[in-house]
Amino acid sequence: MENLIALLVAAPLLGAAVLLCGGRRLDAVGHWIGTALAALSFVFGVILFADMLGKDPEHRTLMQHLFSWIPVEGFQADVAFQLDQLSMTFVLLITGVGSLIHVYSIGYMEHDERRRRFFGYLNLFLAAMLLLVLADNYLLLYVGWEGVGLASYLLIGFWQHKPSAATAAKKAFLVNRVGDMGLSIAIMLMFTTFGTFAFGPVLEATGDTSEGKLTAIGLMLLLAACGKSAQVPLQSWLGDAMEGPTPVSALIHAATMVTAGVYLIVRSADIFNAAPDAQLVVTVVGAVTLLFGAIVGCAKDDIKKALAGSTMSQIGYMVLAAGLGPIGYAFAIMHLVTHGFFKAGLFLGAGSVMHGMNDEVDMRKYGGLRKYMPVTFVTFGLGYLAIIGFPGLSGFFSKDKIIEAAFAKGGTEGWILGGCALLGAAITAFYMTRVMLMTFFGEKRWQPDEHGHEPHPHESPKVMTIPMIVLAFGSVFAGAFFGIGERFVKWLEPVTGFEHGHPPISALTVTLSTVAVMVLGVGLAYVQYGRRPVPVVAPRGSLLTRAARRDLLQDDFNHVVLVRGGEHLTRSLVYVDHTLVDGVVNGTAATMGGLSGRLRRLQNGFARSYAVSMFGGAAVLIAATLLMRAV
Amino acid sequence: MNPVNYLYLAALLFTIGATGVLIRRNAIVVFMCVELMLNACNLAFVAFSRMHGNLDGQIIAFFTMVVAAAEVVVGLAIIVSVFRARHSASVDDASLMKL
Amino acid sequence: MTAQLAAYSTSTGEAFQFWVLGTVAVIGALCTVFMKKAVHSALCLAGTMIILAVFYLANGAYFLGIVQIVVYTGAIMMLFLFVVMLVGVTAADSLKETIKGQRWLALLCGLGFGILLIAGIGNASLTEFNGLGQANANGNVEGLAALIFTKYVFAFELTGALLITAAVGAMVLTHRERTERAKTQRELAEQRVREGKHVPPLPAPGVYARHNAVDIAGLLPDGTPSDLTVSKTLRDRGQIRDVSTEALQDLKALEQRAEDRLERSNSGGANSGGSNSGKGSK
Amino acid sequence: MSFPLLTATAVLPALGAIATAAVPAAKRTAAKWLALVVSLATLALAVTVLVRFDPDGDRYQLTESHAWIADFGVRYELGVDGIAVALIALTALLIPFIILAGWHDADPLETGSKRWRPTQGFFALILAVEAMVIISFEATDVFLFYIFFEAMLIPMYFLIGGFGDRAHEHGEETAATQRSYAAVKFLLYNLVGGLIMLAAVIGLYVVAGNFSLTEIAEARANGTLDMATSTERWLFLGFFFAFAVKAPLWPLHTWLPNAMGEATAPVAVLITAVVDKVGTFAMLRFCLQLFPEASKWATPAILVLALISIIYGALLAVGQRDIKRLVAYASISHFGFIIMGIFAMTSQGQSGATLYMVNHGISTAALMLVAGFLISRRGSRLIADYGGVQKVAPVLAGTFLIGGLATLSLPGLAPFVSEFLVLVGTFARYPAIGIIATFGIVLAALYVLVLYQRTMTGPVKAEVSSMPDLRVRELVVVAPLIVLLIFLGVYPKPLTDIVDPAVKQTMSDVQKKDPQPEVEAAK
Repeated sequence: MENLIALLVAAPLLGAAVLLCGGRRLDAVGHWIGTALAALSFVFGVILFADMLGKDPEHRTLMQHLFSWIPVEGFQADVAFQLDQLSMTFVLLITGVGSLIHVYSIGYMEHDERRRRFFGYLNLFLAAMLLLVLADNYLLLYVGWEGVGLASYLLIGFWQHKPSAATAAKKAFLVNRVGDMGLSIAIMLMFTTFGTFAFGPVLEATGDTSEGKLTAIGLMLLLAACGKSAQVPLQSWLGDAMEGPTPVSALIHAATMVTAGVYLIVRSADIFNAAPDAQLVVTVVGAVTLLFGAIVGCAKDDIKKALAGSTMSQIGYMVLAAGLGPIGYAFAIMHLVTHGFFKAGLFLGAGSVMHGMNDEVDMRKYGGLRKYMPVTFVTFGLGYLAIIGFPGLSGFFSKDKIIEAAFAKGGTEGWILGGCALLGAAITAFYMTRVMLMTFFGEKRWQPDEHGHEPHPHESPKVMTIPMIVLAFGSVFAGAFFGIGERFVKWLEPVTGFEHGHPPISALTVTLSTVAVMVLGVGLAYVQYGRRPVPVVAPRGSLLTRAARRDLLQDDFNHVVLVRGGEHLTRSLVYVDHTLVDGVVNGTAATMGGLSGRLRRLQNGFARSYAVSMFGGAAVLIAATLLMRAV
Repeated sequence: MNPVNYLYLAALLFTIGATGVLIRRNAIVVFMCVELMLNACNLAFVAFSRMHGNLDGQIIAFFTMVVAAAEVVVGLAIIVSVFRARHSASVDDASLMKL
Repeated sequence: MTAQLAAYSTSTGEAFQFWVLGTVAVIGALCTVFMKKAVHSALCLAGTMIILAVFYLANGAYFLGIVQIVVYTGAIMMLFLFVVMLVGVTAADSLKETIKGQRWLALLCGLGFGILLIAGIGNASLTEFNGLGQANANGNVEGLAALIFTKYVFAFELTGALLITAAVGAMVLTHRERTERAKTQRELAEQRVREGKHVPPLPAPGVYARHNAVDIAGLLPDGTPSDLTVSKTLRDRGQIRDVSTEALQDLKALEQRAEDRLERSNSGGANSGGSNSGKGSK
Repeated sequence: MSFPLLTATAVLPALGAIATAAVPAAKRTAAKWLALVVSLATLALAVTVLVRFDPDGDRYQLTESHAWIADFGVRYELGVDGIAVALIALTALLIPFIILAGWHDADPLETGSKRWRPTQGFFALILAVEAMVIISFEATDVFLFYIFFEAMLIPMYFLIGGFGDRAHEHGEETAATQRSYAAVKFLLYNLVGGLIMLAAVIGLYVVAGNFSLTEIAEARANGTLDMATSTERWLFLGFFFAFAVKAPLWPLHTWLPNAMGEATAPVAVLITAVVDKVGTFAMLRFCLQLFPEASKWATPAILVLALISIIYGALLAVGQRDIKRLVAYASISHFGFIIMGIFAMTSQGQSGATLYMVNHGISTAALMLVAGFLISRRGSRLIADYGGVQKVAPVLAGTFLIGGLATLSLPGLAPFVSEFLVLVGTFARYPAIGIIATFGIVLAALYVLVLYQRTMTGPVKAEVSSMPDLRVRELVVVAPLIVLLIFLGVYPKPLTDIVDPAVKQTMSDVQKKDPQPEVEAAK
């Protein structure tokens, strides 16, 4: 059974290799190969899952040692896999949602001449993501970590002829690299502290070292998570990443890759458990990001960017939960899975809308689309209800638990975190209702584009709608399935551990207030966008709106401080290298030249002058000899 | 008298010869000064020969003379041919070797 | 004088000889350096060399002393004089320095060098000497010969080769091969006409003057000298003796005397009266 | 006596160089094929060396030793350890690709141009460099090493100064001036380094009485050869200076961008991937073995210089407008990593540094050769002259991207393994330096991606719109390199197995032990 784990990764990897090296011959069948291999991987995942269910919960972990990767004196890195419940959850999510999105992409990318390559990249992503969650050590995880970064880079910049896409791809990779730096420092710290970086030994040995070391490792891991999961302060790339094709946004920048940070934190649970300071920072980052993303999401008119803000915010929830320790890990992952369903569904819905609207992304130019694309409307609507936490749908179960756990953190912190989470829930309801209303309700606001083509909104083909339906199904029922009877918590407990949180207020109160703020958010949005016509040109808006439209000025900050500063730095360094470092050398050469120019005048051609120097030299030699003898 | 005085005399003559080489411009006179230096050396050799009580010093002086003769022959030939070409016997006029 | 004493000092006669002749030798050397004319320098050098020959003899180097006189002073110095003649016997060498600082540097170096040399000799422990009595026992020449043909035979052979090389070298340097046929008289004449610069033959020296030495320019009818009359070599060397002023003075004096005489005989002869009136009108 | 395999490996390309140079001028193509065949045969010999080498055997294997200049105790001594074997293999591997990539670089120019380009000479010089580099890796006699270390400069000088890019944005005259400037700069820098080293070599002879690396190192280890502390330090500095120029280490680096910028891409690869490796290799072999105490003494300063190289090279790479100069500055940054790994004095660092030498050779070759193909199509080295190449020449862009990703040490590609080992090794002993060096990986991403974005993506520029994609010959050059990059990234074990014992030996030379992990140390 262990051998299947490697096949899990190998299938999409093979797909990527075949599709990327295959050349034009495979153009006709490339998408089918890609989809088939993704599905194959899913099948392997299901088989392994079935096998795992048949085992005793405490002994479900499968290990597979493939080969010794970097064996150096005192340093041992292996290519080895570990499949436990946590990995299993991810495997199913990745391959499942991944396969659906492959299917969807067949339709979405139909008219793109580089579709084969697109599927190659998607397969590459799947392989890297599976490697990330299956690795049994941090270094191999790092390979997957950067591998998904690469796939993300390639896919965001898939439409490379657009400079904005290329820039966004570069930005995503660079910001992620900053996070990766954190991960590599964390691994180095582990190596110097524990002598290894395999999950098992490291996590077992956390008790043997100081809290300071663990806090440092935890913070570095958090930095990595921030980069990958678009958490403040490394969140700036996610909005731009929406330049990629919509299936990419759905798969990578909503359902799977961006949640890798949460996986990392949950995987390193033992480290964080032993480092409360690091945990506190994690929760703060989560809380700040969930508000940040939500606020940004309220102001965006671009449907995908609004959803991206939402993604950021939802991952903020997960990070917050993961920072809470054993009372939150399971809920973080649960929210991650449900979020994977509904957010992927929402993105696919958005893609479907764009597909029908000539790739228009501005929601102010939509309106009243429910009549034109009913399936999209229904699936998107279900995803919407799920994300705002409508009772009974999946978001309700997962988010409610997180808010509850946040309160359960205890003390002032608990109140603040819980408050933030509640506030976030209200804003979520507000901006999602805004998206819903602007897109599907109200008057139609679309206009002919500059070429005079009026969009003809139409429902997408079956190959696109079926995945949306499946995901909508998941959005509706997954939460209930997981949440009722704590099924999911029990499933994960052997890996992450679990404790029941004890919030200072009763769970019922929390649930009720969650529903209340949700209703409040929906209501406010309805007042603002449902009752009044939506202007086609965005109004100037308040200071906060304008700031939120610009990602709360974080990009401007980056631009002024990092980009401009960096440009100045490099430019001045180029100057320094040319004038100073090279100048010293050239100066030496010039001095030598000048000196020899002077010295050469001694060569005046008069034999007698030469004779004088000879004679003087002889005198000096005699003097030297005499001196030497005297001494 | 100590025969070392011969050496002092040789040193003096040598120095005078050398200075002459440096300050005279007429190639022939320069040459004569060189001869003077050679002779001073010979004197020293002869004196050394006496001091050491063997004839090796004299042999060297003898060889010096032979070499000096050869040198004079060639040197004067050079002076003559330079004079023919440049109509001057001044060593300063032959200064083409400067940069 | 015992052998012991001979090891440290010499006879009074030799000392006297040394101090007298030594002084002369130094003066001769200085004169060699500072005499303006090369001939004088050569003569002074010859004098110094002869004194050195005497010193060689005094030091027991009989063979060398004679060789010094015969070969050096006799042959080499004559060669020098010969070249001096060839190059220009009267060409006085200006002692004015043309290279900046050369003289001072030279004197400084010379002085320093001399002091160092003498200090070196003074430093060396040369108080003991053996004398050549034993070495010269079989005769100086025989002793030298024995050394030259045994110990130094290789060097001796090499000097032979060197001498031959030098002789050949001197010939090569001074000998000039004619590479083209010499021009005939006729060709030269034609060339002169073609160039049209100086058609008639050049005047001979002293033609219009009272001198007939080759280095004295002939005077033109108006009394000025003509360089054309002197050979090119002398012209290039600047060795033309100019007698025009004294010639003109002589002429004037002659005319004066003639005048005086004509005055007297003015009444006597009409023959010279014409010339007188011609002169008088001048 | 057994077959002198090491001599053969070095002599074969030397003979090949002579034979290539002797091919008549008219038979240009024959000369190229001859050079290629010779380089492949050398590769076969190098592979034989690799196979015959036993990682668990003696330190120096396949040794040869003959008296040479008896009066000075100079011997013709060859021998290889794991590090040398790896680098010989790298050299022999890259040369065929360099030759193939430069197949048309030395063809005579179109009629009307006055420049003379001796095709035979170009390939003969490349083979000559190969021979000298290989023997430098093999020499265990300091004097023998020194001779070839210096002699290498001569063919390199002519390769840089004599053969530039086909087309040049500033015209042929300017190009020739810049090229000769670059060549002279290269020569002067390295000569100065070499002369200082010569002084140190003589000094070593005076102190030790012979030139044999093995004997001196053994005597040093036994304590039979005592050096005064100051003597050892001066000698160390003399050696190190020469190697630091060659490597090149900040602030002695400025010859490299000029040389790599002006030379053709294959020659640039030859410089940075092959010749410069002799410098870092020699640090490992000579500096550490001969002067262990001084090496330890100088470590902090060298680490700081290496750190500056890493960051500074990367920042300057970001600021470049010329593709080849960008790669050159990137190489400076990478050499900083290599030197840092060597002087971190940990097994991981030194293993990493050795792997880095190999991997950097392959990755830079991939990136630079593709860049060369790109430049030869457009006739400009300026980044701004390109744009949208991805659209017209996807394979070229793809290979370029892979080369770039290798340069930024993407996990899964070979350079990652080495870079991470170097970082871990440095971090274990000097955490602060390790952390600052980690910034280098962010900067590496920046310069690579900026380069890729500006040249390959965006709207297609008119000048590149008819650019052909990679030809078969070019693909034959690039594809194996990429395969190797991936293979060594996924399965570097064959390489580490060879390198590791040698590193262990070096570590014992300097009498340093790896720092113990905190947890184990506590137990």
